[in-house]
Amino acid sequence: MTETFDVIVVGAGPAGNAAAYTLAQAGMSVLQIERGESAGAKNVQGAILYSDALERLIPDFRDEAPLERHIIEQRMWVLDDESYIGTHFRSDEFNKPPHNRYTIIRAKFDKWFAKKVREAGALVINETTVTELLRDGDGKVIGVRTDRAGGDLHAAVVILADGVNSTLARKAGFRPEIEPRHVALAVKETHFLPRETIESRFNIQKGEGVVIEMLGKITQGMMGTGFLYTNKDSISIGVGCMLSDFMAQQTTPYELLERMKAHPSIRPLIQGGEMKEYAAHLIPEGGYNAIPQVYGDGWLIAGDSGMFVNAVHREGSNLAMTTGRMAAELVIDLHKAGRPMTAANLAEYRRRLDDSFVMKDLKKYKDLPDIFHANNQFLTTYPELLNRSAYTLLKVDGVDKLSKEREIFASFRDKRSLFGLLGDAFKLWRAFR
Amino acid sequence: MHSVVCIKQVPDSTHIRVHPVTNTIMRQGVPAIVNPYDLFALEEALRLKDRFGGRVTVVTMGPTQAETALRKTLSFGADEAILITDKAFAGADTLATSYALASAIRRIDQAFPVDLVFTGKQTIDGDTAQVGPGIATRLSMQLLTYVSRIAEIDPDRREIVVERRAEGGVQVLRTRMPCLVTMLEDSNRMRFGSLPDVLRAARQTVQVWNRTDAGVEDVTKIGLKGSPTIVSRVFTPKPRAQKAEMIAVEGGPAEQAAALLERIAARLPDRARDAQSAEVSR
Amino acid sequence: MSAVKVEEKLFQNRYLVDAERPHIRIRTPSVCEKQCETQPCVVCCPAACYSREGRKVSLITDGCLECGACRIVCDVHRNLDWEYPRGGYGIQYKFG
Amino acid sequence: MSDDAPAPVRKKRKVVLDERLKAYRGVWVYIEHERGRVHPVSLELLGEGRKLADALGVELAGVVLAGRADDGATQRCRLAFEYGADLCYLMRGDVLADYRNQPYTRGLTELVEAYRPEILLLGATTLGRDLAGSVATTLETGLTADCTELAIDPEDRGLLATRPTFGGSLLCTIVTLNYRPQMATVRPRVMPMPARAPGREGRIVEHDLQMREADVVTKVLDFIADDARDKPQLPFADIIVAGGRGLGKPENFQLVRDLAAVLGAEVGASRPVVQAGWAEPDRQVGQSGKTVRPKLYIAAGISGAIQHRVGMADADCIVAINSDPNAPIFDFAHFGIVGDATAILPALTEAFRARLRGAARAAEETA
Repeated sequence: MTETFDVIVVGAGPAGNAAAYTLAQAGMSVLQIERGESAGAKNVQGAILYSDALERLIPDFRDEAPLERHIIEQRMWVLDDESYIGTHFRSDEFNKPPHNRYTIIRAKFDKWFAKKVREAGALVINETTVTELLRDGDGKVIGVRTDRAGGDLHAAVVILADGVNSTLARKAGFRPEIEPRHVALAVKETHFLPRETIESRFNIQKGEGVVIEMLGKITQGMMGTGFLYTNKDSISIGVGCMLSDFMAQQTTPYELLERMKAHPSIRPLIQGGEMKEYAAHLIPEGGYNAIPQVYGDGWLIAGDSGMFVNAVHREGSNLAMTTGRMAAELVIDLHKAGRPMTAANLAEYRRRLDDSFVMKDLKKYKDLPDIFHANNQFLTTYPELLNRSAYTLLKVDGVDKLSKEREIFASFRDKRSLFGLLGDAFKLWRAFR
Repeated sequence: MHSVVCIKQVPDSTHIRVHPVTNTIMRQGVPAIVNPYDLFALEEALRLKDRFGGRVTVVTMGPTQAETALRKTLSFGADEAILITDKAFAGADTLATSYALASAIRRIDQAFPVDLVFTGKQTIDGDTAQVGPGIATRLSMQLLTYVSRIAEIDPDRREIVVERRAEGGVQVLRTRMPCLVTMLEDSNRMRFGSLPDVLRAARQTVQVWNRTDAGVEDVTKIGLKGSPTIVSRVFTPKPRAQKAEMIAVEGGPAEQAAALLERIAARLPDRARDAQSAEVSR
Repeated sequence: MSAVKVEEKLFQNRYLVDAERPHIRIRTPSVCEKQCETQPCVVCCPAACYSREGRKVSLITDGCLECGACRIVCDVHRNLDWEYPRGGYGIQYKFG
Repeated sequence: MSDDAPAPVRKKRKVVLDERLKAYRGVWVYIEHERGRVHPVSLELLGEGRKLADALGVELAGVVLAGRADDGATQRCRLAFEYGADLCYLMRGDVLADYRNQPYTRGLTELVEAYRPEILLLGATTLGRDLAGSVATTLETGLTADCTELAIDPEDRGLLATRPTFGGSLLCTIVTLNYRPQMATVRPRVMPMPARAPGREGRIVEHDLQMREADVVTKVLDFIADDARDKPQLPFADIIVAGGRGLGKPENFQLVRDLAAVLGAEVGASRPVVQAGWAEPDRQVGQSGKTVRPKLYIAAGISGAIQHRVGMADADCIVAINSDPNAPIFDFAHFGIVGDATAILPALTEAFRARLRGAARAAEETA
């Protein structure tokens, strides 16, 4: 048996769902293939949902999507072993609808999104792993083969939204194996607590949420960050570091998470919670320079599979939705124009991406991953210094403030040369500019 | 060969946890699945279809969400799926459930005569193992519970030979079809459905029957009204907190073994009990 | 190896194990044992699927979280056959 | 779906019985026998039934169904008396020689309709559940399966049947409304074995089942006793000896098999051992293997990781042998030995062998 569709979308994450939804809305015959028991069963994210990308697809998503809490407070913590120093930004502005950011639980959210895709008219099958791309004699992708017996599936174009491991493009030779320095490995736990406990612990009302992003010694010198997000009646807590850094040391990811959870500033926040899931996932953080070929004869890549993640702003799912939508829009345009899905025609995808915020943002921070990589003092020495400084400054011990400032400055200078400090500041400034 | 397989969508009870501190039940994220025991029943029915042709109809009574479970059975290769759902069924115990399912099976039988009705040996949420026997009784079918193997089947003579798990051994039984079989776990392994079946499952409509469609004649026999039993109290068990009694005696392994054996013998005076009941058999 | 019981963490997860069909295999065990000095899979795997006895690396995929880290860190010897599990099997995240 | 409510709990309402149902009196225990041998659960039920009958101030009856040529039937009645029954209903019939659902359902239903007990208890065995489900449906009365606790509500004389649900994570108490008899099946080995009162007497009420073999559709072709099969029957085993990675090497797994052979036990294994090929996959106990509930579970060199624990924690008696004193298995085992399993297993095998030999000799002498 061979069935033919206009488009096959591989994967039911944000990229695949956005693509399949857009295509089905336009009336194209779409088959979406997901390997999990249901959409979301294989997907892991913090997770923060940025409204804009979804809003463009489903303007009234707020009325029905399973959202946990809208975020009213963002904390940035820099931690050493005993303490943290950081900023908290909280504003009632964030309480005014429509809200801009939400915490979500991906298994629930993706299931809802997939339902929307089905309702839009796509044929969605779960529990089916696509094992390879089918290609004709000229190398053009003409469909997919799955792990289920009884036939192949053909389509004019295949959208690969198969996630960070990008298995299909790799196997087809469209891209090389991912480098350890281009992905972060994140582990995460979901801790359940009564809703009221979360709200009193984080000083929030019903529906309001807090996000904590963490840097510093929690990653033990590896380049990475920790996070803690409040959901309705649970807390997501996790830590991620570059895989290349994990390789170069001896701490396992779960030990790292365990130590982070034991930090005196973090432990009280999750105390009494019941851990109900432990997850791990790779995050493509190679940035602009790591983006592979994203189109070819009969195929397009969207989402994590194309390494579309802005690590600096911690944006992934909205880039996934945006690239998924843009891939679909191009396919719709070509289809309407009666033009074939050749590499030459699909090249327009890359051009449109380049003109969009997706590539512009990624390009802006293109050197940042390497800077952090070559300078791990950002993650070890500085956090310690910052915290020490705050401690010195705040401690009431009869030392005058001017002397304290001098002591703080001296300690910075001792740890890294003055020249090094200036250099670091310059590098960071350039990268964020 | 037309088999009807009764299934139930259940919460995956292996993921229900009791909070160690508050001792309350935690149900967040507990997935709804096809009762695992029912899959052995479904696979057996599919095998009969592979051998003799015919069809497999899956039926469940439950809320509208149970459609997911039914769709899954289609992806394994079931031909048709029927969801019996009606507010009037709410609060049903096993007796009322068997009445509703038996009524629906009669309806199914009118369209395509039924040769075999299959159920799992029990569900993992209720664990009662009563609905199967109940359906068989209501349909006046022969009942074959805890079947580990269908040894022979003769569609022409309408006979079936099965191995049935009994206490201390296996009964080999022969009976006439139509009959009701409850399948024992591990009696087979569910297949990996084919691509055409998976595609069909995604497209096919699950039939939804209300109580009239299901042929329920006597509304006093369904739902709460038709249920002789009610749950009067739900509570969590006391967690067992004791640790092992450590056997630490002077000497080597022989002494330790001897001390251990005494403890076991004191705790399990079963030898004596077995001897008593064995005595009767002589 | 560590005080953290990753097994207790994995126990909270939902898996549908495809019995006797591991989706990752070590191609040539002797390469891990004799040629791979760092054996990064043992440290990096977030589910402790890889364990070391002496210099031998053994792999049990039941607890696999399907992240792909092991395949990527095996960048010198490329000694893994890494596939996703069959459809519907493996980790099924309840929250994700 | 995932967040549906737990089983609806209704406020206990007072059960008002019809006049007709008030005539139902007495507690019955079905005396289960398979091939002549009384199942211990029936004796346990007599102990429990006695308490219920005393609380109600009624008689406790045993129910024995037997073939006409079954000489052991009256002996079974006598055993029931010695375990607390005041009387026994002994039903004989041509079609009752072997257990079959149809004639047994007919027989038990007839007895209930003739003598009207208020409570009918059966063991939650494969036979008991098969029979109870059919009888309850025929009588259209309430049946609570798999109970772990029984009591009488002093207010309305109703049976309070408590049973685990959701895989044991919850318990619920179930009552039967305006229906009689109140039926329940009870798990084996949950209730204590009552003391036997040798020579205790009772009366036997004989009853005849008028059913011919030609009326019975299902025929028993054979019975294959478990002893005659070599397939592992872990879920049904009374004793399991299981080995884990702590045994060190595959050859040492033989020590587990040796002890199992002496005890007539099944051999179990932990996941790592099965993965390593020391034991067959169908011997694996735990999350991705079998769930077992034996009387005695001997775990040698098994750390007791949670995956294993969920498969065997319900065993009546768990014995752990492990060299690591901090092994989690000691947290939930009943008896533990810190030591080398490869040394202790052979010693234990020897000790059991000697003891069983002694017991056999003693039995011969009395015979």
